[in-house]
Amino acid sequence: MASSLNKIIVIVGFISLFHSAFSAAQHRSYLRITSQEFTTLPLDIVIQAVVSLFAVMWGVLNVAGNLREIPAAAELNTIRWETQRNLPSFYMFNHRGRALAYDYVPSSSKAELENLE
Amino acid sequence: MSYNYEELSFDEARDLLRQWRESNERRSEEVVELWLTILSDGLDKIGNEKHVLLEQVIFAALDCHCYSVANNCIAILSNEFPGSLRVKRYQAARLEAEEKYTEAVMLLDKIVRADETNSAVYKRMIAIRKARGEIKQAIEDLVDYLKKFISDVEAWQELCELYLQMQDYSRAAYCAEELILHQPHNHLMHQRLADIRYTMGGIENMELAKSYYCQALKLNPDNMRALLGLFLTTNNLLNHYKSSGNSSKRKEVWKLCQWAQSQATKRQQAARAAPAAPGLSQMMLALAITE
Amino acid sequence: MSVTKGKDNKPEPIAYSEAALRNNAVVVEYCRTSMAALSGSTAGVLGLTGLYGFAFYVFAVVSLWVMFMLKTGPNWHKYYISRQSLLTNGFFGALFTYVLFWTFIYGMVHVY
Amino acid sequence: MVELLLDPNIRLWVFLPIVIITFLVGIVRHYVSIILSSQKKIELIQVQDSQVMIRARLLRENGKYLPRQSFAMRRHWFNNEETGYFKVQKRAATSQNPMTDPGMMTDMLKGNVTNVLPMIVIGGWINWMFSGFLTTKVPFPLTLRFKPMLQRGVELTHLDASWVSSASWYFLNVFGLRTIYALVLGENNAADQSKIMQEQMSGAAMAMPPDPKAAFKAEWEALEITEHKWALANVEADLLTTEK
Repeated sequence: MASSLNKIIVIVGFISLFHSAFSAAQHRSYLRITSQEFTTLPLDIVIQAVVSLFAVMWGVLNVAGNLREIPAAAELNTIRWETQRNLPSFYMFNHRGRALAYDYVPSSSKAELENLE
Repeated sequence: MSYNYEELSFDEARDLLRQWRESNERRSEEVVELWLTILSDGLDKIGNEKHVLLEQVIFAALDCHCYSVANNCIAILSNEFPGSLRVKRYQAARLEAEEKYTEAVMLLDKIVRADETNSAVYKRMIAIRKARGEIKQAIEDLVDYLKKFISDVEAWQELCELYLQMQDYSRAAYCAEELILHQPHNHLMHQRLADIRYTMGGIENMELAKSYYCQALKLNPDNMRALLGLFLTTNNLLNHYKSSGNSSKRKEVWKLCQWAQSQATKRQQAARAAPAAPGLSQMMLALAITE
Repeated sequence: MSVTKGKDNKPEPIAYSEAALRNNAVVVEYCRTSMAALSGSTAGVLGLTGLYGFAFYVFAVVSLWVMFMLKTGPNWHKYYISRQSLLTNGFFGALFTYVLFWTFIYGMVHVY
Repeated sequence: MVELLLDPNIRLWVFLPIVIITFLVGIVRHYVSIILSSQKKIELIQVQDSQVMIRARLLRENGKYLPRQSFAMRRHWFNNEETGYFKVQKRAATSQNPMTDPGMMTDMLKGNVTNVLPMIVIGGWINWMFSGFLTTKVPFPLTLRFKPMLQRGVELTHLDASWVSSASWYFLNVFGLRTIYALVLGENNAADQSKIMQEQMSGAAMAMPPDPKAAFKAEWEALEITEHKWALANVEADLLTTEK
């Protein structure tokens, strides 16, 4: 929710910045046609440009991603032994949980053992 | 921490899977369920993450022995990357799950011949040894593997577990020390080494266990297991010093013992006194974090 | 998770998580480059010339820094090692981007 | 000084196209280099060496968390005169001449193809296509020294130094847009890169120093002078004082 709001801020700010750029260009060409000397831009364009700059900057700051806490303890202390000891590279698949699989067939050697008893 | 899996949105499910993947949670059944109910329809929407996610689902499905799901995922990947060694590894894992170990090993051997630096394949071979119950062989292979990949943290940890299974505590302690070298700020590593030293017994080991429990507590004061371990260790040491008559050391240990006891009581009271409302679940979580 | 040592300014060295540090550096770099490009464009739109333009750059850098501080609130030291380096790092690297965009938009708007 | 008046058509047909072309060429170059980059074949022995180096470094840095005996045992394994790893392992010093290694040659060639060639080709093309235009003016005064840099292709002695010619505008763009590429291309890649690193079991480990013999020697020396200082000596007292 918040991220889409920030994206909207960025997009609107960009459009507004472009608009102010076009207004400024128009103003310059108008001055040139009427052969007046350029001194400063009209105040509304200046305000629009600066405000949209700040809006986009704030939006980008939030879009860029969250900062993570840098003290190592902040991350390491949330690890539990359960996940620390769980090593995906060394998974074994023939654990007892396989008996719960819906198409479980007891392996033949086991069955023979049971028959012997 | 229960989720209602049917009500998750697509993005939420994807984020959840990523979170589990990054923190090494096993949760195979949930992964398969999420995949079947939510994610499998929108595979193209996932983008860059697609292949890693498929890998996760394959291993989860094999873990639950849902071969049809695993086969589908492997088929998708092998269509995309024909002849990829990684896909071959998944096929080997499939054979392994079906307990066709000789075929699996043959396939893995082929991969190793094509790329002898493929560490994951070596690890799978060791896992097969383990699955067959040949722990001694597994240890030998793992030691061989570690000669080549000497700073592989996962392998050291696995070796530590295997030695513990064989009750070869001094070697397990060596592996645990290696883990501390790699992650000196992880309180669980210190706690683990202390556990092993405590189990080994003897005065020197007890002293070491005491130090490492203290370090674990310093890194993470919420580590309940370390607190309990410290209490037991100090008790043990107290008994010894009482008989040997080393009064200065006895005093020190006595202080530490008292401290551990008071901390433990404090925590217990805090847990009990907490109101039944939201605080309690927080406390339970805090306890669960550190076992 | 690999971990680096902090500076020994205290008796107990603080350990920082390397991955988190890298993540933060990426975020900061992203914001800084965007800030340079955006403020350069704005300076071009406003038609600033000479020293006014460079003053505007300094202004933009400082306001980005203030925004970072606003975002993290009072416990900034959880996220950055030092506030000063956040302000000064990459000052000149981003300046080049700023000048390029400033020239570009200035040319587009004011020269013709 | 009289203000020069440029034709607005230059803006549309020269000034803007140069920016867009430079930007797009940069993007294309990025993807081409991804396609061309070959997975380097790594020798097992290289992996082993780099892993040993990492372990030795970690032992130096974090050895203080181990008891003295354990530390000495590990150092002995590395540095022992007769059987120590750094003493026993003999690695031939790899030849530093890249010309002898065909793999290196192709890598260098690819680097040239993706980096230098497009710059020359596109630069030459732009020089030919858009030659002799004044495109823009930098909004700050510059000294005459900058004239040859900014006004390549326009030889006017009385022109103010802050005007920029088309060829120079292209070069300004080539250098200035680099950070923008990082912004545009890096934003998606940053997350994946770290993931790949984690998966490829310490991906940084694969980077091996070019000359293992010298690296071993340096590491041996560093390890030899490392003093063991037991970091957990005062931990009990620390715990008692801080937690009271």
